[in-house]
Amino acid sequence: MLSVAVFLPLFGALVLLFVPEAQRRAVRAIALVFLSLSALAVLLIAIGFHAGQGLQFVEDVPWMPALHVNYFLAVDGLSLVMLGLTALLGLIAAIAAHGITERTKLFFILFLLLQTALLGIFCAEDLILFMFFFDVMLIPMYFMIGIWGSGRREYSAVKFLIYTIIGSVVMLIGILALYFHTGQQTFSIPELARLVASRRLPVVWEDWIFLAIVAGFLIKLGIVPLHTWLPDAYVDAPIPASLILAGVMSKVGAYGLLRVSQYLLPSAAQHFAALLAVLGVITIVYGALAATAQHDFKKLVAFSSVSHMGFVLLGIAAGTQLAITGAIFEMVSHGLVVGMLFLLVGVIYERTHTRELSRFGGMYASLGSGGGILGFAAMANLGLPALSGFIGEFFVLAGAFTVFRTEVFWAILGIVLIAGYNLWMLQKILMGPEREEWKGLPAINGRELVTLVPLMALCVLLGLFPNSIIHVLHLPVQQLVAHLGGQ
Amino acid sequence: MVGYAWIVPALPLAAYILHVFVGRRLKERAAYFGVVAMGLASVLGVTILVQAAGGASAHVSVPWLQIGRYSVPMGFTVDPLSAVTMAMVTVVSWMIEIYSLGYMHNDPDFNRFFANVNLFVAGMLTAVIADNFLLFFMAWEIMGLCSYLLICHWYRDSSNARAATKAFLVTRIGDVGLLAGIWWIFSITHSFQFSQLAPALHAAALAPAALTAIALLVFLGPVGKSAQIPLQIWLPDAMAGPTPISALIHAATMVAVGVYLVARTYPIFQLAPGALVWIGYIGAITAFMAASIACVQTDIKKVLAYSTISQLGYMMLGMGVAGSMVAGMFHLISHAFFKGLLFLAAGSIIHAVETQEMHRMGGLFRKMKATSITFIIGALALAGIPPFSGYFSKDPILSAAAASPYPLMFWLGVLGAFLTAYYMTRACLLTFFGKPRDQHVYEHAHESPAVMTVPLWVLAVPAALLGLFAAGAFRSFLAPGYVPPSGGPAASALTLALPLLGVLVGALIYGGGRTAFRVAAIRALRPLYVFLKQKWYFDQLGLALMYIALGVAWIVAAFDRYVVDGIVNGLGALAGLLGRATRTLADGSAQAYMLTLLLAVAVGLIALQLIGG
Amino acid sequence: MPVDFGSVGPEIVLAGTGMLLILLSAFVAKERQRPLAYVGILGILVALALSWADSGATGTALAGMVRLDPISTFFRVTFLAAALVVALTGLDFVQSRGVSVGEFYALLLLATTGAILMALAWDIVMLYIGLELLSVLSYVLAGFFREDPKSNEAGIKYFLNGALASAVLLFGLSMVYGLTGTTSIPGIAAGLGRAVQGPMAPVALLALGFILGALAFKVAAVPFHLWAPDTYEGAPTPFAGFLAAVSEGAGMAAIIRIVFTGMAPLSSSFGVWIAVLAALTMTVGNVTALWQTNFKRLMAYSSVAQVGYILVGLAVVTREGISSVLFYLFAYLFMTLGVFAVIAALSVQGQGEDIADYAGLGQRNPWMAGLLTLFMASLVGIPTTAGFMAKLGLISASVSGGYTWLALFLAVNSAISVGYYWNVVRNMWLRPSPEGAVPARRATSAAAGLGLAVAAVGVLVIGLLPNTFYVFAHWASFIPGH
Amino acid sequence: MTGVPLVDFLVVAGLLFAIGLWTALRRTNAIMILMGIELMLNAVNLNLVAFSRYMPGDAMRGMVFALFVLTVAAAEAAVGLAIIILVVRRRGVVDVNKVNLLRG
Repeated sequence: MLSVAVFLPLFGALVLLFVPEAQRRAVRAIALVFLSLSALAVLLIAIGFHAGQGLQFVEDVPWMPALHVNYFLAVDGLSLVMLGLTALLGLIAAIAAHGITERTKLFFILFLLLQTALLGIFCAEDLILFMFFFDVMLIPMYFMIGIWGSGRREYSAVKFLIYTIIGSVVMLIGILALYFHTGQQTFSIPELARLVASRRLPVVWEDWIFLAIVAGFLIKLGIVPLHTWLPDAYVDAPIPASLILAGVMSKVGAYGLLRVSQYLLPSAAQHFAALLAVLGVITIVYGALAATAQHDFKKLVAFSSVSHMGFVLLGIAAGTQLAITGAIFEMVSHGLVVGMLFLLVGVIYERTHTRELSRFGGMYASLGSGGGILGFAAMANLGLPALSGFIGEFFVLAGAFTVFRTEVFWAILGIVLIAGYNLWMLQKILMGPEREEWKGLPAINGRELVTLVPLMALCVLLGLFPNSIIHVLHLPVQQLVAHLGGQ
Repeated sequence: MVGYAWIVPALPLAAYILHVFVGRRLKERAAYFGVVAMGLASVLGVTILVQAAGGASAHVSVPWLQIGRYSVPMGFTVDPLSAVTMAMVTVVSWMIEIYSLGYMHNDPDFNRFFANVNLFVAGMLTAVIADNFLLFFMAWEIMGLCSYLLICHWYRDSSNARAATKAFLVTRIGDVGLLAGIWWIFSITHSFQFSQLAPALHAAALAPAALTAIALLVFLGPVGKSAQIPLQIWLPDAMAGPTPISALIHAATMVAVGVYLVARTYPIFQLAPGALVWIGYIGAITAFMAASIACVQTDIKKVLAYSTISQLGYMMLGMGVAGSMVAGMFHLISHAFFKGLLFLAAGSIIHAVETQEMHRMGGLFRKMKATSITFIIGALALAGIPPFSGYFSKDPILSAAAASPYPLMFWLGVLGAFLTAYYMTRACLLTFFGKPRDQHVYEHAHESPAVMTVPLWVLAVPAALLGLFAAGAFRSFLAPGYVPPSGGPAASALTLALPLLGVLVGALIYGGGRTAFRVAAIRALRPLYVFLKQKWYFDQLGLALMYIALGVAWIVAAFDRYVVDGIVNGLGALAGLLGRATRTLADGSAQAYMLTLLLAVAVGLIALQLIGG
Repeated sequence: MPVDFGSVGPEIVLAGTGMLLILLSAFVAKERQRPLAYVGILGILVALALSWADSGATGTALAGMVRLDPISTFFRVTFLAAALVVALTGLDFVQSRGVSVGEFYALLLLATTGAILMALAWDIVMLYIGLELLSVLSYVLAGFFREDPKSNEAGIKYFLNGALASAVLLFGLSMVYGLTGTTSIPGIAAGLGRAVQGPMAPVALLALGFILGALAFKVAAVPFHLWAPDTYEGAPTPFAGFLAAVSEGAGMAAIIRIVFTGMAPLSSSFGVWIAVLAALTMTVGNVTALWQTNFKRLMAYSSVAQVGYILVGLAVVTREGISSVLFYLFAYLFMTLGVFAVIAALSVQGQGEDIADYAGLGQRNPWMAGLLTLFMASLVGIPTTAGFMAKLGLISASVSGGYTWLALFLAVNSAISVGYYWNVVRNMWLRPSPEGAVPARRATSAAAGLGLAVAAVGVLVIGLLPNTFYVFAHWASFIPGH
Repeated sequence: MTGVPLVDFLVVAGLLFAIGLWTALRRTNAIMILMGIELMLNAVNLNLVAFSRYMPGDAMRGMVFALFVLTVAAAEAAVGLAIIILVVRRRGVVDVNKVNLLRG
């Protein structure tokens, strides 16, 4: 079942190879069908999932027996949540890819490939398989930014590629060092986790291995000072790609931290917890400040994204049940919110062909309900209670408070700044006298609403009933916390 | 009925949802549903109050969230504090909604207005009955959101937009303090339940400094929301919103919810007496400062806004010095009625004359009898003239301050009371009496329709009579057995006399067209006048802080662009430069290649001999 | 001593076919020599089949001059496979240039024989003969397009440098002979084992330096690499592929034979030097490649960089290291030959060899561009391709062998390499076609199509299902003396 | 013959190698470079033969090796000369450093 969910998009990509380029509608329809099928498979997995059990839907077959590498897919609560997010955002991004009118076939082939890689990452339980998916996703994303992007797209695309490759190779070194130093001849994450208790690694080694692995994840997560690829890539990518980048791909870094580095190297994780927490806080404040100073709508969203990932890192570093649960919740929530924001960037850009905040103004009326949705998104982004973002940030900081009090107080500064730039953005775009040049813009249309409304609805639902996903997170987080030796 | 208290916030919430989904189709008719819902809510709210007064109480809690070993239930509680506040909120909101039907009639965004108002009321009521910090905070932020949305209701005006942003941001500063307080408490008590916090904190035997810090962090929320110094700067700007909003959110309910929070968490503050002193001082200073600024305002809504800040200061002062939340709470309730009334009456005037400048009004008494009379009732209550309600609610606060070991608080308080009476007299005289200063405005003026005046009358009743009839009952209901500290007869005399003196001074200066005297007085007191006109320069301070933040943001953005990015690009360029150097090795000459080869062999041989052996 | 020719059957077939081709091409007009190429391909296939059938054999042959063991079998198969791909994909190209196909294929086969003999050699005389066979024919092949000044230049430069390197190698070999009194590789190992104990140890190191330097020239390690870019750029494209896949492999084989086996007693000395060489080679190769505009020259620097990676495995001096080197060489052959095959195929269609000429290829010829992208991804080391698995093996070996710093070097270099590999990819997909670009012609000849398919399938199969190949490489990595 | 110690041969061979090297690196004429390299090969041969003469045991190996070197060197020289002649014919120069179309 898992393999079906993961590889359906790839299969779709293969089918697309044989569809003529000119049949743009057919191409899009086929892509959507396969993405929906894959999402359906994820839904079925979610239905069949038992929150009280560990890894489920296990598929574990030898892949490279000579290297002790297995094709090992399974889901636990954390995986399930991320799979759901990926499937949903994939579908939405594909709908939002309506504006891709050139080389459509190539775009959807790459998109489907990317979706397979992302789904694969979130259920790979073998480290090499994980790395495999982790790197595969680079290539389609490179092309999506490079071919359909805007601005300095070539620069951004290659920067993204180089940054991530260096991170992933360093991570690979770390993973291999871990493998050799455990001496157990397995890359299976649950197996390695079981070995953690016996603490076989020399401390110095564990620290180095930890740093190597974490470096790759921090790059992916866009943590200051390893973030510079991120604003460029987010801004120059086409909207569907930005959505996937910010909504799903950046979460891969956090997922990796939870699944690999913190889980398998708990004592090093404790050594470096303070460092990670400080980096998290720096990211929060730095990202928020940088976002405040942006004049480009999309860049603002990009830096906002950086800032939010700081919360995730802080939560993960804190290592308490509350904080980690909050961090995971924040990952999901940020996926939804940043999705909305990038979609709205697209909605506005499509109408005005500019992203300069100073050129907007008074657009509340002209966007139809789009203005309200933008307001909603901004409020969700600033962490308004009753929306999902609040729950994540609240529990991250509540959980981190016992461990990193000073850091939490700094993070609070970030919260104020986050409110600042979001409000400022709303003020610039929606309010003030209506500009002559934007009068009579077409209101938000049905297709755009189809992409936005599910995200809004989920944002509200998760904000009001967070337990709906938190209850499946209980077990994996508890295991992780137990490994870390915390509360 | 008390067990069904959740229905009270649910009613306006339902109205909100109706507005959002079918508001556009129903046009202005949608608002009637909201008014009816609020009417029902009022009936229910008052019923619950009556039942609670009869001894009923309720606490309902359902599981909501489970994270590890922490469970976070959601629930509501009906106790005297919430029952009283809920009844007040429902009634005031209902009146204001009715009034708004008239006031906002024909506004192009009528539906949005009502939607937001209903959401706000739902939030406010939720906050009032919330039994835990988390739900309370959610509701509290929803209120903040609605406040924001309603301040920029007329969003096309940039200054409204700025005011809204400012309001949200400044209160946000307080909110994060509150959040930190909540987290701190949670880290000790593992609970958000109001009822469990103080005992658990007590049991944890924290250092007094820590307790004070916790209490002050929690208090930071009310400082923002209830516009206490130094975060008061947002409230006057918030008058950019429609006047019913000023009445509802920025006078009667939301701004008071900060005080309500202090009342709700009073047991925590009682553990931290140090914090209570802070609260008392902040309240007293706020009360005095805002009153002084109100004296020089010419915009009728601004006068009321500053008076709101000032009165909120009194409530906080009461919280700080009275040893019980009952004094502050009573002032909250009575203030809600008379300030709501004042704003609505002011709205009625603005509706009629289409200006907020008192200098362009005058003599309106003749044209708008109902409005004028109700406004004056409110003004008298605000000024603290017996037997109006304000006197009965303010007096216990001031006498408690007099009884406290901090005389400065008392003096600030009574001086503020004097100023209050003065500026309200000034406002009444400028608006309703004397010769019309702007003939055009005067001729245009007319009494508002009944849909607006009836709520005025309804609110005027409690504004006038609540103190006289309910003060004692209120105290015994909220805090049975509590004996208010008495400041002695001298203090009582001062509290009574200074407001009267204020009226007198006001009448002397503004009665009977003594313009020349006024101008002379202003000239004589020029520095003071400017100081007050500039609102004690708090706005400039805030602006300066904002510019500093923006400057830092700009620096960070530039740093990111040129330094961080520069380093990365520089590393890339470095690889490129290295490549440029190494490529010159391959200069095309075969012999040079051979030479390189042999040199490399030679170097290798020497190295092997030296190190490798 | 009976001379056993049976175990060198593949080489005999190969050399025989080569000589037959020379003979035949004297009688067949240049324009009609295409069938001769098929004869050559057949010869390679027969040799491949023979060596496959013979792959279990172990033992010496030709009077102890060659030894069949897993590792030499591995190289034999690898070189034959590479020669096969070169032969398939080079046919159109060679024919289109109006030269004698028969001669070209004859030389190719004989050079391959030389390369295989280097791998099989169990005596330094045989090693030398194999090396010279490969080298001398390579000089001819490099200058094969007599009318092309670039080809001439490639030939003369390769020749002069190569001859010098041969002399250096021989000098080192003569010292080894002087120290040990024997030319047989196991005899040398034994003799050196005694010599390093005595006063002659510095001489042994001197010999090591000469031999390592000369072989470093063969594999084009920095700073012995300068011939490579000029030769690759000037030489006929299929032969450039041959250089990258076979000639370098032969150099590696020779290093394993003479240095790792014959000079095993000095193994404490050479590991770290090979490591330095590896770091230098990959870095210089990569950063210099950043500036290249000619695709073949770029590939030359790319192969320099790849050699740097491969040397990482050698530096570890463990069986895992050797195993990862073998795996890498095997994987590398498909990716690099794939690239050269695409260059050749497009060149036949009239496209230039500058990277700028590849702009817009993604739209002109998506299949070719897709294949080239696949090979480039493999060279960078991105999963689903052979390159990832190969790098995984190298990193794994270096980490387990205590050379983590070298692995980190490899990491940084992988990132640098994106700069130029992806420059080509960017040109193909992100840039519009230049004015007057050659219009798309999808059809290629069956031979070239087959060759490309072999390369692409090789890259993907090794990338996705590498287990068999790991097992193969591991089996082959057993070397006597370790 | 037996009166000459091995080291003398080696010194002569080393000198030959050095002279050849010097020639190969200093002369720009391609033919001269080729001759320099041939000198180096001769040095090797001298080495091999001398070792072979003075070595105990399997003495013939060095001789045989030297023979192989001679043969192969001849073949190499032939190919080299052919390439050089080709270049001289097409470019009209015999100075190797002027053959530098390819660089960078």
